[in-house]
Amino acid sequence: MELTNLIIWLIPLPPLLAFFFIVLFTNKNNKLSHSIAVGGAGLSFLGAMYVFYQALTTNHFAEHPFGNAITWLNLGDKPFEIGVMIDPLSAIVLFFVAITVLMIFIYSIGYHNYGQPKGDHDKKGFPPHGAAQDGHTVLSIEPMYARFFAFIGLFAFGMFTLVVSDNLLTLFVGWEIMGLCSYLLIGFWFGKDSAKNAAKKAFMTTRVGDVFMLLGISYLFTEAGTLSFKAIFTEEMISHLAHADSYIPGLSVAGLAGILLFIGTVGKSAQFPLHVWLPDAMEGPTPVSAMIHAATMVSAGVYMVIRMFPLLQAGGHGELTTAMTVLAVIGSITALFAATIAVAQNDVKRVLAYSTISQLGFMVAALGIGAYVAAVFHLVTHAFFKALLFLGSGSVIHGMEHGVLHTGNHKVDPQDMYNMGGLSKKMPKTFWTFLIGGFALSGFPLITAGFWSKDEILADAFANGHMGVFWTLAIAAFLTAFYTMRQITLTFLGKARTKEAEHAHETPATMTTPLIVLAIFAIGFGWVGVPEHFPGIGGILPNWFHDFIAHGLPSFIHFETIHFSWTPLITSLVVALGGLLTGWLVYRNATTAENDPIKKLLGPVHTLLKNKYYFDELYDKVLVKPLAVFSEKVVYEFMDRKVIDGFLHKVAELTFSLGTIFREKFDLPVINEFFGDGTAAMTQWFGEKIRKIQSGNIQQYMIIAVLGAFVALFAFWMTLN
Amino acid sequence: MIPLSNYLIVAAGLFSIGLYAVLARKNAIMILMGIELMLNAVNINLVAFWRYLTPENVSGQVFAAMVFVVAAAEVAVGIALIMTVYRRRDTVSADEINLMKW
Amino acid sequence: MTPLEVIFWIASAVILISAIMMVTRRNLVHAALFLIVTLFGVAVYYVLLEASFLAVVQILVYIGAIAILVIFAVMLTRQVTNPGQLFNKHASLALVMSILVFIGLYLALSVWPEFSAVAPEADTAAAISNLGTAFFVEEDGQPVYLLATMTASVLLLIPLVGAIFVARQKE
Amino acid sequence: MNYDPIAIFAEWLRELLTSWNLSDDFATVILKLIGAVVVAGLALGIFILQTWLERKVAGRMQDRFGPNRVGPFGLLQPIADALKMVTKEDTTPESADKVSYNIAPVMAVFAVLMIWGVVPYSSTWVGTDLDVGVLYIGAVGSFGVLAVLMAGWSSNNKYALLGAFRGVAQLISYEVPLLLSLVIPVFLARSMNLNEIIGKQGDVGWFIVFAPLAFVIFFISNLAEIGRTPFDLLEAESEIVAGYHVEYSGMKFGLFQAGEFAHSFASAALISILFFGGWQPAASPWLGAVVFFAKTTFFYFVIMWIRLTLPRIRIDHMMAMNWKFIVPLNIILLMTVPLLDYFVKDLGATRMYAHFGLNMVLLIGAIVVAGRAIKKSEPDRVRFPERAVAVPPKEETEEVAA
Repeated sequence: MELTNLIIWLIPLPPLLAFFFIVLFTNKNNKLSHSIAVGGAGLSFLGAMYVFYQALTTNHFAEHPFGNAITWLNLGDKPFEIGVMIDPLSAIVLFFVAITVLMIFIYSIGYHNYGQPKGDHDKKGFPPHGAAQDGHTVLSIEPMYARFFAFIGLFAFGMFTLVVSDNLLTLFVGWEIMGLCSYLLIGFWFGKDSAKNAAKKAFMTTRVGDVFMLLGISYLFTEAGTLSFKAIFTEEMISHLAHADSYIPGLSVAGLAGILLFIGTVGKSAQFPLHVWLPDAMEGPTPVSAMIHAATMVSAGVYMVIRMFPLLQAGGHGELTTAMTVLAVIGSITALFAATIAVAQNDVKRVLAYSTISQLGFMVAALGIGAYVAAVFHLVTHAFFKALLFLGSGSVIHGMEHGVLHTGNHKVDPQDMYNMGGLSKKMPKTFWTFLIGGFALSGFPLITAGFWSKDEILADAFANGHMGVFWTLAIAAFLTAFYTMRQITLTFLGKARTKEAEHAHETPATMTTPLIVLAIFAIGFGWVGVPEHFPGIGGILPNWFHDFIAHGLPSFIHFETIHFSWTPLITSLVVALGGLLTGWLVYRNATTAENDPIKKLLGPVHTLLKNKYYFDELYDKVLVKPLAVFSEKVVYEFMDRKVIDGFLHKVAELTFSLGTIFREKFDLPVINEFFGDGTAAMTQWFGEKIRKIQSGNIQQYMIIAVLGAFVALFAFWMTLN
Repeated sequence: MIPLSNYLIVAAGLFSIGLYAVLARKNAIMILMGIELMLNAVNINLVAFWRYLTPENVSGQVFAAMVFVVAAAEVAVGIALIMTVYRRRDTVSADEINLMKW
Repeated sequence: MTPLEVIFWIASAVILISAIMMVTRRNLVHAALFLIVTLFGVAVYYVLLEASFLAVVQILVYIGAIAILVIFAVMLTRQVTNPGQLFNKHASLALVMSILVFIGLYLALSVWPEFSAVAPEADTAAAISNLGTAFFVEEDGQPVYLLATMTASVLLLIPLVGAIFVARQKE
Repeated sequence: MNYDPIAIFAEWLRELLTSWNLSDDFATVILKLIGAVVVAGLALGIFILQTWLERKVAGRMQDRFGPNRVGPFGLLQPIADALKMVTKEDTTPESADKVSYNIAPVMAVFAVLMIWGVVPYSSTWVGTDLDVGVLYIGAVGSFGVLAVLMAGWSSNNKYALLGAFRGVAQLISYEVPLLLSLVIPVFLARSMNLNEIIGKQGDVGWFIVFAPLAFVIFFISNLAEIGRTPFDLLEAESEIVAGYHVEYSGMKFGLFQAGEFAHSFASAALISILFFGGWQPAASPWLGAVVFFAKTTFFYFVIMWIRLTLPRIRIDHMMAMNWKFIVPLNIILLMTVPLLDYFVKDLGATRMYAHFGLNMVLLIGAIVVAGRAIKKSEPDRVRFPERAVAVPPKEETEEVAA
């Protein structure tokens, strides 16, 4: 027990030490740098596995989780403690984080072309351009090789800190470290304007969520007087929080704090409407995409909200609370909405980015309807197969870059799926692993992990009667299968559509080995959570996952066992297989982006159904022309820019329309001069006056600050009297 | 015997004088010195509270020692900054150091 | 009046008068010297409060290090120590503000029941060794201020490096 | 045996004062004041003797007689000097900063007298028995720095200011090893009280055996703190006229001198207290004081001896020696000594040998490392180009001879 606790404390440290070592000492030596980074990740991995093994073999583990705490600050008579805790939830998260992180570290060695010569024209801040060798152009090593490993080391430190921490404050610390690292890594190739902007966008967008999250933490601390999970998730505390009224009428303290914390998740896990940063984050190197989108950062958001589940359900007594309703609605919207966009993407990584958003929406929606175990299950399986898919897509891009260098035609985008095709023969290992990952994502029945977790969510939604959520998610699942198959077909099947694709090459072993390892988990991990009542094979394997995770919740939260029902099972079979089949049928003969065979396939469908003209037009304009235009112009600009950024404009328009009504009822001059010109003049007048405060003179600022302090002091005195 | 109030009032006075130096003097070094006065006023309070309210518990002295640490660090960095500004801009007047406005 | 009270009143007068003198001096070296007098007065306070360790550290840190540093800085920037104006344009507002803060502090404190408490008898000789142990040694299995002490030492180290880095002249 | 005349006298005086209806507190204050005057008088009396001793010893070491005209053995020479000082014109430069200029010499003496206030002359004779005596000694040293700075700045003389800057740099730099080396005896005695440190040395043995290296560091940095040769850069006559007190004359100059002499003697006293057992092994107050002053005078003699034999160190060498050699060595010492003590603290005599051995190992290691470093930096030494000296042209003469 003592040893286990010590190891838990030590798990986050090796990557941090690796970061410092690389930054301070070994940054000139590439081999030493990646050895240290991988070694650090490996040590963390061993520690995590040891802890996980202990968690599995300890009796009554759920009632007595590992961990201890030290006093950090004595705030009056209230010692503020920081510490570590491993309960079933964090144990399982630690398990998959450690594996994926280690795999990604190893993969990065190959991805950044270790062992290749230095590029001829490579500059720091740009992707490597290749080097001339023996008359050929070959891949060249990343110019900031060591720096990359330092960054991902720090990133891993942030994630491990977040997972092992036993309170919200250190969790938030790890959370913010990851925020910083994602900024650094998305903008890793800072010479590219797009990468630079993407990094800024990611940082700013997540910051919006983080501010609300910090508010939530502060509010929770004010009301509960502690941030430790153990102390908050006691029955008395939860019921106290659930019954105390918050500032917002109709919402308990637990509800408000939960929603504020959830907004943090919305930012971190890219939920609607703060999802905008995630697709852009694809500007970073592919291991970073895997890191951010699968193993760590986005998972962290969902992990946090799952961790806060007792708070979210507080006061519901089995019914949905306000906070949970918010979760369910946001999650379902995100799942469907992102899936529709993903159908319309050509960039191999962007499809995966949208699919990530969509899958995270599944988890959030699952939690929103109270399907706690299903959410955790999907979080874990998703981490495995999405890391696999990202690394696989990186491998594909890498192979394509090889082809690009061979032909020397740099205009060909190695990430565009329409430039690929037929890669299954060139890159067999990548193909098979990618296929496994894709099937897992689609929920291919019985053998893949994704099927079991997604099925459990659907079953839960159906069994508890949340039909809106159920159907939304079912449609989203169908679309998921469809675009996944579309991606696989376009990338690997058929014939090579460009010369570059013909010259693509299988990637080195450092890249394919992680793929194979992750592929094993993408299949095998589903079998730990087979429902007991599943027809045929249910009960052969114990539903170990459910027992393990469900007991991790405080004992006062009860679960009802779900009775088996055929409808969700058939639904998920139909959507998965139907989606895959449709995708393959539609895209098996695709040639170029302009000349998409989808037209021919949709032709008969169009004639059979009424009102299809409109859809054909839409597909013609939006799918066959660069599909990205659709998502960018309509969804980005209409949904995001107009609806979200343009929210103020809407308010102004609303005011304007109200004003028009009033104008008819009241005198024109009154409205014009008093409300129109008058407020404008007032605003301008205020602006001019207030502008003088911004003098740049520190002492003037201080005087204002003191004035504020004095007012506070006066108020304090007044309350005392 | 000296009541606690005497110490507190003197400390409050010292704090206000320091505050005035911080708010009103032009010279940046004077501002630093004003901050020192304010920190000292706080320290008097900490030690007085320790002696009068909880003499059996050393927390007050520990906190005062921490304030010393902060004061030393603050002056070292502050003076380094002032020297740098002086070298660059040839002034240590606080109201001429206002480039952050733009 | 007991001798302690006499010393207290003298020390208070010295502290307040020299603080006022410090703020109003045109010559910055004089201001710094008055600062030293004030700080010395505060050290006398610590002696009166039976915190002899802090009194000595006050002299060591403030007079031995901080004041010397300030005087050095004043001397190195002395071409501009004597600008035309002593106070900036907000001086009167600042004065009002300072007085208000003083009154506010006084009012806020005066309603506090312990305001005119009298010092209890205490074994302050033991406080020094207690202080020494409190910084490092565990109590009930918990290091009470160990983390804070370590943080403080790091806090001292970082400005040391930072100040040297900031103030170093590029060659 | 422990006949203590001073305690008896103080008791008598206290009874006398209380019989005049003075409160006990006031009696204490008056007694303390009297004690302060006595300690200050003692320090200044010693200063007068010191000037005589210094000149006498200097004379002997330089193969001459020293003062021998005024009084027997020239013993009245200090009195004559003092008279001369007092009757000299007391000048104040017109552009000087009057207040600071006049306070500075007082401050210089004040800083030293503060040290004398806590020195235990014998087991019961001590100005103030402070719990934090060692720290206090370090703290009041900073007043000396302040005096130098004030004197140099207020004279409004560029040599004075330069001297003051150099001096302050030196004083502040060497305050670091001074305080760090003080930590070793404090650690060994588990107390900052000077009398307890002496008492502890009576129990386990003098700390010179436990910590010879700390002694060496303390001695060197004390030399620098006093500002005596080979560290007299504060007043290097050949470089900066006379240093920070160039403008001072008459008794104000005399005060600086007094401060320096009294500081030298105080340093010798501290050395004997911290490393040579102070008044140990004499338990009786009288005898203790005699033993203490004998030891102190001996170390004062050593300080004079060094002053009269060694040349002045160049300023950059002085700084380099401090920061690159003494301070690192001291820090290593601070890290290793407690570690060693953790294992040997209950071992009696073995503890002493272990400490001594560790110190010797460190000393030899340090000397080896420093020697290598010096050898490496050989090219940095100032080398004078070979000058054309009038040497007879050898080859030609040989040719002619041939």
